[in-house]
Amino acid sequence: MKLHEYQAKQVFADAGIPTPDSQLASDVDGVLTAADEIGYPVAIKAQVQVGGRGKAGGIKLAADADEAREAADEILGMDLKGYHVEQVLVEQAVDFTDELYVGITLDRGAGKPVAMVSTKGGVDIEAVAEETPEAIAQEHIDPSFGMHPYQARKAVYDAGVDKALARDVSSVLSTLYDLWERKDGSDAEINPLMVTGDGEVIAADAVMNIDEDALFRQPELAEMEEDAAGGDELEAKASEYGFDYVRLEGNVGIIGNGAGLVMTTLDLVDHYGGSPANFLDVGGGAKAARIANALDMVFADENVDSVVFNIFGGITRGDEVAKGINEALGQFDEIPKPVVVRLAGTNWEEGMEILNEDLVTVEATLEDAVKRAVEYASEVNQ
Amino acid sequence: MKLHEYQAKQVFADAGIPTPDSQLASDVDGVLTAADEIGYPVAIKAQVQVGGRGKAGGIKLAADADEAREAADEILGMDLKGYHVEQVLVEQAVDFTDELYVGITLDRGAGKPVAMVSTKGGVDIEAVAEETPEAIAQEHIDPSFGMHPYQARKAVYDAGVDKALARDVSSVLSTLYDLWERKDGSDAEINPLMVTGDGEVIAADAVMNIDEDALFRQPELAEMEEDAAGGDELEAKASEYGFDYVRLEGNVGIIGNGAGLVMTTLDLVDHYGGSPANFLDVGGGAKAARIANALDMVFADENVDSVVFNIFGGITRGDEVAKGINEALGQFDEIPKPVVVRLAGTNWEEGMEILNEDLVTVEATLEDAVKRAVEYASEVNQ
Amino acid sequence: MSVLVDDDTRVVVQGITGGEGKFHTEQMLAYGTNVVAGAVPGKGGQEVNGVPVYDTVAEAVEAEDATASVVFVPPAFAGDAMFEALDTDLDLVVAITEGVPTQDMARVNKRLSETDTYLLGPNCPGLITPGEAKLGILPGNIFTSGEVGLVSRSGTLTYQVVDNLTQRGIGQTTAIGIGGDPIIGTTFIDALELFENDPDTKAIAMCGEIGGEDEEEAAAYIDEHVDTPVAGFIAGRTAPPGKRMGHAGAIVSGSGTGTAESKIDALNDAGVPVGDTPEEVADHIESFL
Amino acid sequence: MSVLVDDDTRVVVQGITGGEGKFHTEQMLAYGTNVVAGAVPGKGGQEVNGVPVYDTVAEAVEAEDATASVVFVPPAFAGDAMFEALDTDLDLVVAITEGVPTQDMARVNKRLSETDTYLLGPNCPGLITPGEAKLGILPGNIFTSGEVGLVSRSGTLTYQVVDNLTQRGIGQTTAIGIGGDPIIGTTFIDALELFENDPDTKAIAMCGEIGGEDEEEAAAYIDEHVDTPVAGFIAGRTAPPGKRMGHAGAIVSGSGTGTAESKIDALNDAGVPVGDTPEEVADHIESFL
Repeated sequence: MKLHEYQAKQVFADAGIPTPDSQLASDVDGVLTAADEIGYPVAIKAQVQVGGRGKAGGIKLAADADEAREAADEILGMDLKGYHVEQVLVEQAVDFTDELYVGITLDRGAGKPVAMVSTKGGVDIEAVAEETPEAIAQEHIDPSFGMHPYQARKAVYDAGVDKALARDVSSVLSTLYDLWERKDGSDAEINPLMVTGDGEVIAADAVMNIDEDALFRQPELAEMEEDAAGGDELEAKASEYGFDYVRLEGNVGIIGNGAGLVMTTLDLVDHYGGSPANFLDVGGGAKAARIANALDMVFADENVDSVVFNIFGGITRGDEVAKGINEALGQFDEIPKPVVVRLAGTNWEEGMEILNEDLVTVEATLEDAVKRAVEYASEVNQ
Repeated sequence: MKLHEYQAKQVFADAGIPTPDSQLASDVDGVLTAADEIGYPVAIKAQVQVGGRGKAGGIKLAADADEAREAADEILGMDLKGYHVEQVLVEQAVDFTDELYVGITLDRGAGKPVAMVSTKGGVDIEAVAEETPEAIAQEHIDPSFGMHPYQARKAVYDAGVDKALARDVSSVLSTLYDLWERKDGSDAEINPLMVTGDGEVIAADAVMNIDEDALFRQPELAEMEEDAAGGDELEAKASEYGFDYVRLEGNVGIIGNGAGLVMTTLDLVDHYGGSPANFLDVGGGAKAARIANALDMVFADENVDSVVFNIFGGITRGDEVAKGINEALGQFDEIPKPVVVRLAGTNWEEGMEILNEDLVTVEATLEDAVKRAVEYASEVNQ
Repeated sequence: MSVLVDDDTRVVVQGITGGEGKFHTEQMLAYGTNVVAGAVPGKGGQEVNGVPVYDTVAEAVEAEDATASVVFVPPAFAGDAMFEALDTDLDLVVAITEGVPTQDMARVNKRLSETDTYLLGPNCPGLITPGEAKLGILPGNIFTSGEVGLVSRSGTLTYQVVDNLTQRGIGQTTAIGIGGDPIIGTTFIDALELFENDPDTKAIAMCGEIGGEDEEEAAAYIDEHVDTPVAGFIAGRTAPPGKRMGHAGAIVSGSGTGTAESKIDALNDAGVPVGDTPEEVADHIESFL
Repeated sequence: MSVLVDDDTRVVVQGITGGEGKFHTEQMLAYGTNVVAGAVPGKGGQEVNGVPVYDTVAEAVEAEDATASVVFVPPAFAGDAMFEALDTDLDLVVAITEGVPTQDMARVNKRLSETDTYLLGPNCPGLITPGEAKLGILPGNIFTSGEVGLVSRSGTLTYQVVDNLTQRGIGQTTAIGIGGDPIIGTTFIDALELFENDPDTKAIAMCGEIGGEDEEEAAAYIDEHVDTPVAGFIAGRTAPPGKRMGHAGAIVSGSGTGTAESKIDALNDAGVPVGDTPEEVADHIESFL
């Protein structure tokens, strides 16, 4: 779960990391009032969960009320890479001499967190990582001890941060690690950490991703979740149902159990010349009602022209799957989109007996099921 | 540094460990008011830093105001193993069916903390440890991880605590470890942890020793220190001067640098037939003023008949020691007690030149210095 | 022969009194697994399907000489359960639980590095030595004893590949689901090493997926240390970068590594053919035998 | 020969710009110790007594090939300094600082167990190989090169015993102060093992004190593993139980172990004579040579 910039900044500020004065606003009047209180110049920043907001026109500077009104008019309500902008952060514009990067993330390969510092902040840090990895100082953290103070200092000195700033930057880094740990972060980043003419540091942006599996013990962050979710209607619905769901560009709807198998089904759709419309994992042990919900969801996607339903039962039982399919399709006079079903594993024979074959096409193997669904979808598009 | 019972109980209660209602009182009226508010019966408990208060008459039960007055009269102002009782804790008397023991301490041999649970609480737990060690379940804690929840449960089950109580007792143990860690405890104990007829647990006593080396980061506890210190006037003075000082029963005063060497000097006094009056370590690198303070302190002890001053200079310099001795003894018309000096190590020759040999007896070796001091002391006592 | 488990394996089930724990204990017993104890705090002295329950894993291990544990404990408590298991001297811990917080696993992983125990998972289906023992939730009936070692990050994908093998009459020595989370205990490399040292394993099927660099590292390991022929499969070729697809591990970071392409290239470079479909994996395996 | 340090030892001083760090660096240099670097955050680029200072220990180790560090850092920061030293690949870390919180040391001790580094102290005088190198605060002039290995929990007591030896013309291979705190790195046993394996050490003097059970454990170790003759001394015979005497370690718990008596008995049982006075220790050592 990714926090909005304004949420992450609040979390950082509460922990003592310097952040610019800012206020959230959802209409032009709100923007003007906020800007008046903060004092011009201000930055007006779209609060949506996409990268590259600035380039896409989601961040504008305003030197006075006229400019602020114009910027607010443009940004509020705009469509930013598919996301509707409903809120902006109005923020004191900071004069800076340098832009640093500080971040904490998990190094999967090492199985432990890593703290990162660079003097090349303010730009695309992934590009820096790829082109000049030596420009990012890394320090791995033993999660049983947490980050030692010397490690924060070491990362800062190794990155070549100006010595006059070393104490402040390592203090920000220590706080960031502390937050990452206490708040179950998956990533916590400040890019840029601006250096002002007075030699102060200030977090001009704030990124905080939270481990969704840990939200149960982060009630304050879980409350932010609703706000943080956003964008796609179907993805929101999936989250409500508790499905792992990702919307894609194609027209073959895909439902299955288990992430690896569903991904494989996507890959086979592609392999046989089709294009997947979504990833939908019903998870382990799904009962009939859940299966029906999954079908409803995929039908609700206008792009979908055919559906492949691929279940290999382990703890999921074929008879429950068949019941769910019958239930979902039984409600229609005419089946809206052709459904291809492949059932294997636990209770697949019982499932085949129950399944109403007037409503679906049955195939015995994964390969054949995918081929058939691709065929149906291409027929629709001819 | 050992907290008083009332201080430790406050710390425990603040962390959520159930403790009986109680109030501190320093006069009879205070005791009666407190007992009225708490409700009879109450326990009236002397707040002094000695073990075995109960047996020594420092704890009394009172069923009504008359008994409370009588108990308060007796306990307040009494001399308890050399300590003057100035305060009592008036506490709700708890009806109990069982007495447990829970504690956290450092296992030096293992170099890590150990959590302990026993169903044989309420008595001298050291005796239990010696006679039936298997009656105390022990669980060592890796300090990098802290105590895992399963370890608290395991200690409780291993000790054979009634299953109906297991959850509450392991919760108390977890909290106790958390306190031990957060507050830099050296020991944290509840003995007894009483079990009431309703199956509740409640901390009827509370012991918390704090690592003095960590007081710098425990400002709240450091504030309690003044209250917690107590008893011997000379020991209080030594603490003020920053000496490691222990008062003993004999008549040969001992001053030296370094704990091991001072202990050795004590041992030699004993070996050559004398009896040490104290342990006083001036520490490393003591300057003249500090040396003079040490001599003043030992002279202030009425039991002292002679003094042996044994310095082996490493970072401590012989010339500074000699200056300090001259300074301390120069103020007297007549030296109150004979002082034997042995100087070795860094700058001992410079020291010998400075030292006023009219004021002291000089010996070249540790053995000779101790023998001479013992001789002087025995002469006084003839 | 087999790796990690066989009919001598003595299993303690952590969380045996819960719904899933109970159900799968039944299934494991039905498969013939030697389930000798359960461990649930406060439930010591009870029985589940005739299996005695203890309050702590240590008690269960001591009383019943257990050598392996299977963890069916809710995510909030699963990390603690793994620590408890790792602090006894079990040979193997299998963590089925899905949704364990990553930071809990980072700490467990540190502890694991201090022991000689194998930890499978979390978020894995377990492992099976067909005809001998099943630890976890895999459907026993699709497996058959034979000469192929199988290791996979995904549960149902494992079943798919095994099914493709079994349909051709190709059996398995042991099939291991290592789990798809960002931090797991036993890795591809550990499993490859075990299979390489098992004289009965004549071929290895390895099913990876996008995210992380475990497959790339496994490829390098195979190149240097594995003589047994290996066939691979990588799920997620069509996944768009930056999207999370079910498995927490299956995030493509967008940079050079972790993509299906980089994994397939690495495996090919190590001489490992990678099937475009599960059926093709079975083709490769068949050609090895 | 010698143990732990010699004239090849390359020393980095942590806290070299502080009062004590500066003074003792001067003393160590004067003794001939190869002090090659200092490490103080924010002071990188400066020099102290001609020794270059770096911001981090890692930098100092890399730039100057340091093999050992000496820690002169205030107690509040000493734990962190030890972690920093232990995370490089130094052979030896000597922590002089007195008053390090015990829980900091418990954590350092855990980290230490994961490395191959020797950590002396904290709250120790350091160690010296006479004529070659001195790391710490010992007064170099009382030591002389020879055949006795000395290990002690106490600083000034070490000097006393060494003085008794030197006065008789008996020199030392290496003298090691392990420190008197409740948790220390290198123990008697570690030091005994080093001396036992040093062909030039013909006799060992071991100075213990009351509190803890290190001397009892050392006695058991001597009995099984040490052929070099050992003479012992135990300070604190007359200390009353329960009183803390300077060294945090010197608390007698009142139960069976940790007393002077139990330590002396254990040593005697292992064939180690224990002197009643430092002079007697010298007598025993003389008789061994």
